[in-house]
Amino acid sequence: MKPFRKVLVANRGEIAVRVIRGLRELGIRSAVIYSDADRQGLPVMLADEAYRIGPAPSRESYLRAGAIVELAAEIEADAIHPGYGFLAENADFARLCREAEIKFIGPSPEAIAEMGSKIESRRMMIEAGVPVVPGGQDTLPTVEEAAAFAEELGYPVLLKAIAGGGGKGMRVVHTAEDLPGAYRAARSESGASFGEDSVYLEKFIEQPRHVEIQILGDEHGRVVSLGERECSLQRRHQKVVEEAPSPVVDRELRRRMGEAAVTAAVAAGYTNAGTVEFLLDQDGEFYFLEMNTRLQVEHPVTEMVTGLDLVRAQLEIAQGGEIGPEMEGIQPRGHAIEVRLYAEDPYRGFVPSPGRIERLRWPEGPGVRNDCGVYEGSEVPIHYDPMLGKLIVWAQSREQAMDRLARALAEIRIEGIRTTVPLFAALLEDADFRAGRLDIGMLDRKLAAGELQPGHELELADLPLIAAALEHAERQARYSAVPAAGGGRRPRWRQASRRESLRRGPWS
Amino acid sequence: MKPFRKVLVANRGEIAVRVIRGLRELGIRSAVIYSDADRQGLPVMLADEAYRIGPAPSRESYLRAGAIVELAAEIEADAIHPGYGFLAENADFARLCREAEIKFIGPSPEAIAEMGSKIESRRMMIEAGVPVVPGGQDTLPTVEEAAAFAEELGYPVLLKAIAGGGGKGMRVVHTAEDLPGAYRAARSESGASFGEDSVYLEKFIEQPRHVEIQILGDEHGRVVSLGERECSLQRRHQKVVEEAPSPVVDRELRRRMGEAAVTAAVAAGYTNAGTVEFLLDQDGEFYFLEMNTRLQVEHPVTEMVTGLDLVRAQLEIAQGGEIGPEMEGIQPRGHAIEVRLYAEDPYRGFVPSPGRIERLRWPEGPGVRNDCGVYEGSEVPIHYDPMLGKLIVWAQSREQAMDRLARALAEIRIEGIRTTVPLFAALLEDADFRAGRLDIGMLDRKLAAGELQPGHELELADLPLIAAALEHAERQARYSAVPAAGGGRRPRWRQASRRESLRRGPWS
Amino acid sequence: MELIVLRDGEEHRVAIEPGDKGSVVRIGERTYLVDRVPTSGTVRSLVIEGRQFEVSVRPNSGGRYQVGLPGAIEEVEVLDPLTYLAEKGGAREASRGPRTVTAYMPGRVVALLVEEGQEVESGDGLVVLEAMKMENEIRAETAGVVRKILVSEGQAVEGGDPLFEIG
Amino acid sequence: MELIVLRDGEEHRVAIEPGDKGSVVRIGERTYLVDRVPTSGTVRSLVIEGRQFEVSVRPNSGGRYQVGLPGAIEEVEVLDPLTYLAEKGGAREASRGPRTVTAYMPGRVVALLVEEGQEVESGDGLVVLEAMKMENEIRAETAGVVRKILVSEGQAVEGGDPLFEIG
Repeated sequence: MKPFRKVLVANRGEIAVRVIRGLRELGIRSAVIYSDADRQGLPVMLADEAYRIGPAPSRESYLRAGAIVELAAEIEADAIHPGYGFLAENADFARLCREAEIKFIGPSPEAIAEMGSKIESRRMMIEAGVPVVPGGQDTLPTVEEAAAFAEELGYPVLLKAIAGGGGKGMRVVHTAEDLPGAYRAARSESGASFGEDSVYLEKFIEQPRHVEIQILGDEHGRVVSLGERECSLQRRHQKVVEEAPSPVVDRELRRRMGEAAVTAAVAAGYTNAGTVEFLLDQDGEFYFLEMNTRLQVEHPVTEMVTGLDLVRAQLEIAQGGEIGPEMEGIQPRGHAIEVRLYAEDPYRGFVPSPGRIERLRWPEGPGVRNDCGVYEGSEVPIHYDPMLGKLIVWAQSREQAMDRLARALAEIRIEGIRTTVPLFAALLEDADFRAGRLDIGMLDRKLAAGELQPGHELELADLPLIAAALEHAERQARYSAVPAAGGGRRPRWRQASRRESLRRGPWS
Repeated sequence: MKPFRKVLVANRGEIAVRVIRGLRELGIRSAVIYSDADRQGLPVMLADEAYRIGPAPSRESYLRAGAIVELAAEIEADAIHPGYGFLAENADFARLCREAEIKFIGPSPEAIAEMGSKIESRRMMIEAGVPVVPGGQDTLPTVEEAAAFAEELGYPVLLKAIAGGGGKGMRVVHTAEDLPGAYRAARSESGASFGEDSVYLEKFIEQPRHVEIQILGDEHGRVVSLGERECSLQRRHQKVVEEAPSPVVDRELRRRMGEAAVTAAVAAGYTNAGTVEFLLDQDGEFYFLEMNTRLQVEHPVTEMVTGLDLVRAQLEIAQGGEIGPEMEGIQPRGHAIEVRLYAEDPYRGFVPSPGRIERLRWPEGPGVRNDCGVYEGSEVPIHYDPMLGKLIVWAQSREQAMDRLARALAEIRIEGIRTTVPLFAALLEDADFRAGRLDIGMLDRKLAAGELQPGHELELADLPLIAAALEHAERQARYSAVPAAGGGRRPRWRQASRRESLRRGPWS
Repeated sequence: MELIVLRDGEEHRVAIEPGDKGSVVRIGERTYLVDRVPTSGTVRSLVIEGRQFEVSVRPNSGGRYQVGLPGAIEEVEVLDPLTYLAEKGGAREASRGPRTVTAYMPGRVVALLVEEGQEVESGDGLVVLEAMKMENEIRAETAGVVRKILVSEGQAVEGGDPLFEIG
Repeated sequence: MELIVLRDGEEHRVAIEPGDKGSVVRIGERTYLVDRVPTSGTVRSLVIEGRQFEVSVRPNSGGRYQVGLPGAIEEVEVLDPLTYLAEKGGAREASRGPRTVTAYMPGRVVALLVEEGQEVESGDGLVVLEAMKMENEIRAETAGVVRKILVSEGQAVEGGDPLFEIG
């Protein structure tokens, strides 16, 4: 594999910035695509080269697989980094790259395709011996069969419609007595909703955590686990806060989950960076959920506790590099927390808040990392995901990391648009979060219960009144009449221009 | 010792910001003093409380020991953090604090005084068995005595005037033959310069490195070494770039230097954070230089390779906390480099460049830490040290840290004033620096030889012409005549105001 | 100088007197000595008897100010007392007329959920806007009759654009 | 549009033609297609046939521009060709008169090293300024006679203030 001289970044926002930084540190030239909405974006400003790929809508720009590969060939890029989202997990795109002899920085198209199918990946995991949520997608035509299978799995169980989706035809069953009623209800609801009333059974995992394992695979057959990330804090299935290590994963569990993740990756012939997501139940049992065949949004927390640079690792692996033995059995050092800064208004049901960023001050100083895709004066476009970027802190312990995060959030200033910053400030005062008592439903439950309200208690309640009144008074004074000059309410600037014309004389 | 509720920060600039951040993370209220030149400074804006201490000159503000202690008492601060510089190593100030029952965050006044005297500290080190530069401050009245002592020390030696200073009456002697001539020259030059011609001898250390050991001592008798910093890159004896670990210190040398530093600190009854500075010669021998009884400018590189927070440690120790066993025998992880950003013009002999910072963009992203005391729009005053702050990077290896530093320097934008940023960019391309071949004279030698010229090679030589010409054309277009409106060269805004008055009518 | 400041619908009388060491600000019974300096752009540092506050004050039209505080943004309105009294009288009048529902974010109108003449309750969905890949429903804040629909499906709107008149 | 740009004493003829995909800029034999957008404040992103450059362009008085580049700041002067020719004639005249030495940083005059009427060589020290705790010598850039001393010891000066006339 020849070393890369130029890489095309086929993404936007903070992840494009992250990859551009990684490329610059390796002395590789960075080229980035942009849509019309992103010509003034930070990725373009930091890249060595920038190419328009189309109008604002993703379908006409960042999703144009063919045009992107053609561009890469035209500008003689050696490789394409897909970031996350858009084409990152698109097997056809990876295949197009391969055909054009441009290195796709990620796994093979085959591995992407296999892991992209829920059914296929579940089958593969069972075969490889990776634990999956017990149950089966065989239909249960009678209540007796359902009861027998439920007994086998152990209660609580989850009845699910084969044709299901959106929670319809789904029933949690806690005891054997409840099963017959639930079975009938699930079938009839399923039939009414989907015209097909077959149901199947899965073990119901109560208040699980989302814990995922970062893996790296090189192209020489070596796969390593780099430890776990705790990503249980989600709003409507979207991760909001991530940390490493997980407050409940000890060395032994880390080893077991890491082994399972490596087994999963080896089974798929996986290369480059990837993540195996698990549900972790309250007894410490874990179950394969899915594999993300790309760099994750939350990769920085792993970087900060392992000291590794995952983008560098991706680039080195893609150039044929080998994973060194120092990555084997790596243990986390200290604690890292990431919060995702979304342009959403937590005061108003998280409605998106695009617009111009009138003021922007990042926190700085010890243990603070800013991975962001915006700058003061930039526009947050309406067309894409509302994530501005991420703030990540590191400290020796979880406790200290939370204190540092609170300090960093107090330093941040983002004005002009609304962001999720106040939510995080509230979260840092929540007893469950402080104690690390997390599960994937926790954030939605708390928000539904009206907790975590971003109420800000001002040290001085009158402060906004004082600040605005003084501002107003100053403006009044600046524009107000100068009594000697005729008594009118003549703004000072008009007076100045009058003086100017007097000095010039009427003949000028 | 009662826990601190409020601490007065008796400093300015980046170190005041650093301490304020540390206080906030511990939930301690921060108060800061400011001179008239610093009312709009970043420390004031980040602090919980701010108090004017006097006009701009240091003597009338930051050096007013009595007024500062009185203020601390008045605002009911539990302690004072002195930062570095100003009153940080002033034993009288520490004593005033003690008398006012305000905790001075640092060592005892006695330790400050002892370590503040070069003669006293050297005597103490010899007693404690810490290596010092061989030689003696006994005068050598005859050339024979000098020759005998020189033989004992081994060549090369350094002849120094007892009354000396500024290099006068100083001679390096490489061989026995050269001694008599040098002896006579040194005595006569010394006599002519100082009216006192006594001389003494020291071993001459050729091209040494400046390597220092960070120590921490608690108030229960425990002192630990946290490893070394390499600070050989100095311009006129002022540190410019620091790193940890030193490229030439191995585990064994680190242990030996650490032991010597701990011995030194124990001998002085030292508490809190301190630094023992050594000269390290080319054979790996090290010699005590002096002890700095305060937090150093360059403390972040130690923080980044040890994972410790030294300001937090200072505050915990001052509140009576104990140093834990986990700090014993700590080894550096990865590599950190700090560059000091001075408001000086490296293109013009490092002339200070105070003024308004018109534009400021810090580098962000992985492994980058910004410890700075300024913001976009702030004024760099003429009255104080020209250091704006520090940029620190961390990576897994020295090589990677240098690449990351180059990336970070390429992202930085500071406009309105001149800074040392271009010097660092040049340094990163210097073969000696890249290879870690450093000594305390290296930077001055290279600058004197015209090396490290901050020559920037633009990828596109015509870029400034293109940028300025397009700007000019746009401005011309914006202000140029609209032919239909009378053919004159009437700026558009004048036209607009004319329209405005027409709309209002002449009677308005 | 005497001013009226409106905050969350409450009115506050604020008196300001310039002085040597800063302005003396009186709000009701409370008196503050305020040392205020601009730092950069819309940012001001206020030192009030030692306590320091960094705030950003952005004037909007009509005496409204957006005040950026640590962790929050508030909007208040500043009026001189005479204007305020005059407007207060007018406002009572106006509140009887139709109210305009505006878009609180830019987006594209995906679906109109009501028709002209329809009666709506407070909380009823009026329109679905798509922005940033998510659909968001704008609901009626008060009950009334939809007098006018000012947008059509598929139309792009800016934040603040009027969508409906409800009266 | 035809312009003259002065850089390091050299003159360059620059022709600009606005176009659909950006401006076409000609400098001597070289032609560039430049897509230029302002981003924030004085910052512009220039994309020139794929290559991207982030520059900051700050206009000073008299057609001079400070161009902030990665790692460097350059100053150039832009003139329209007629003005340039006119000034060129005048400048030759002016260069015969006395030159003013200015302070290139703010500071306090610690010591005057020359007297009026004294002859100086290029490189001779003229005055010691103290700024930011360091003393800095300002030296003559050309040989000549000190015609006038415009400051006195102890005086504070701003960057750009005239200190001497040397002719």
